[in-house]
Amino acid sequence: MTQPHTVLLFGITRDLVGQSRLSVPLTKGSRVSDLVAHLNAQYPALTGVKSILVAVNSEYAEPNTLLDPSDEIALIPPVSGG
Amino acid sequence: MTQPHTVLLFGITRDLVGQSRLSVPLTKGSRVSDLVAHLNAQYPALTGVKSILVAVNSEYAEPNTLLDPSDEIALIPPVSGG
Amino acid sequence: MIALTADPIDFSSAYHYLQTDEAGAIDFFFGVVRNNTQQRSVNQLDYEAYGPMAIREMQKIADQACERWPILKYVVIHRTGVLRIGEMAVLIGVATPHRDAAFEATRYIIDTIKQTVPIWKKELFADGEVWVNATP
Amino acid sequence: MIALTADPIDFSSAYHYLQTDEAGAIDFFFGVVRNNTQQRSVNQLDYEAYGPMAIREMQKIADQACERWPILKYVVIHRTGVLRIGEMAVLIGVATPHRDAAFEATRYIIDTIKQTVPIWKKELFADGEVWVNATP
Repeated sequence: MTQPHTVLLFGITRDLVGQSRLSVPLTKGSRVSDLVAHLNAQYPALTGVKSILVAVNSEYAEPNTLLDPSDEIALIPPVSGG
Repeated sequence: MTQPHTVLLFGITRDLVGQSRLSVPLTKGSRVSDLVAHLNAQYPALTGVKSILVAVNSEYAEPNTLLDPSDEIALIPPVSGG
Repeated sequence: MIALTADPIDFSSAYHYLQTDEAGAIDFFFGVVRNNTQQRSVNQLDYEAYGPMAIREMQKIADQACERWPILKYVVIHRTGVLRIGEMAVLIGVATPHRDAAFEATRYIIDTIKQTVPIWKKELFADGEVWVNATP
Repeated sequence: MIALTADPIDFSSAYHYLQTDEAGAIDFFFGVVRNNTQQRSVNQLDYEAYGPMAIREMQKIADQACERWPILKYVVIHRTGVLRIGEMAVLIGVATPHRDAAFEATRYIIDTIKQTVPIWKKELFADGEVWVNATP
């Protein structure tokens, strides 16, 4: 059984996916690395991005961070502010 | 025979001498070091300043720079701009 | 003060905000949209931010700077949206008693912003567009 | 642009002067009158300059900076006369394509100004006055 997880997209990742927000079905106990694998499989264009980090509730997360459906999850492609 | 040389004073040197401009009699062929010796003798308080450089025509001069009565000479106590 | 804004950055109010009687030095850095990058002619830049996280990351950087240097006041403002050449994309201002700390802290803040804050810029050329730094 | 002025420094016009399409980075340094020095409470500062030579020395420093860094535009303004706490005594602004040069050149200019430009400041305390750095 999967649960929907909301993922926010910005910059190049939004352009490649064509949406600024995705609902990603993940099984309970999924981690950041599972989300990334899921998205890379579903949107192979994402693998062309130099690097993609994941933020959970506005903080950079580790690959093994556990995800909860209530989390605000965001993909963070290479930043270029300033 | 001496010639009058005009010397401009600023900051602490002006306060110590009590004038912003001096006419200093120097013999022909006098150098910056001669001027300094003359002023130190006449105004001993100047020797209490940390260091005094001499500018000739708005450029820092060396002790052996020759002085001419037409030069604009200035004493430069330690600067503290900024 | 930390801000993200879609409006032009008002550096005059930033300057007044920084003033304090103990300040002997104020350093300001302005990142400005310039007309070219790697020999290509830029028309404008489009800045996008993940707002809440960007604010949070900028605040962390400012807090780190305040731990390392005796900062009296600081201001960090980043612009979002489409900017034309000459417009200010980012303003960093730091007031300290002496100048070494002002220079070092300002530089630390802008350098770190460019590494960690979730803001992205797209360069718009006459013949296309590209997300800066996004692809190898 | 190099200037000595008895009037308040207008940093807004300095900023506009620095703008140029090739500039990606602008660094500004402001030296401000602060309310204390070595634990003593300062009321105001009195800046005196040997004007023609001060302009010349500031121009030399700016020229040296332009040789060392790719400076697009610069502005160096030093105030003279009696300044109260919070007033700006000196403004340095440098516009360059990239930020490293802007920071380095600005710092070089202010550091060197403090070493060679014939400007003197007197600190006015509640109980006296002293020419800064003049006596051992």
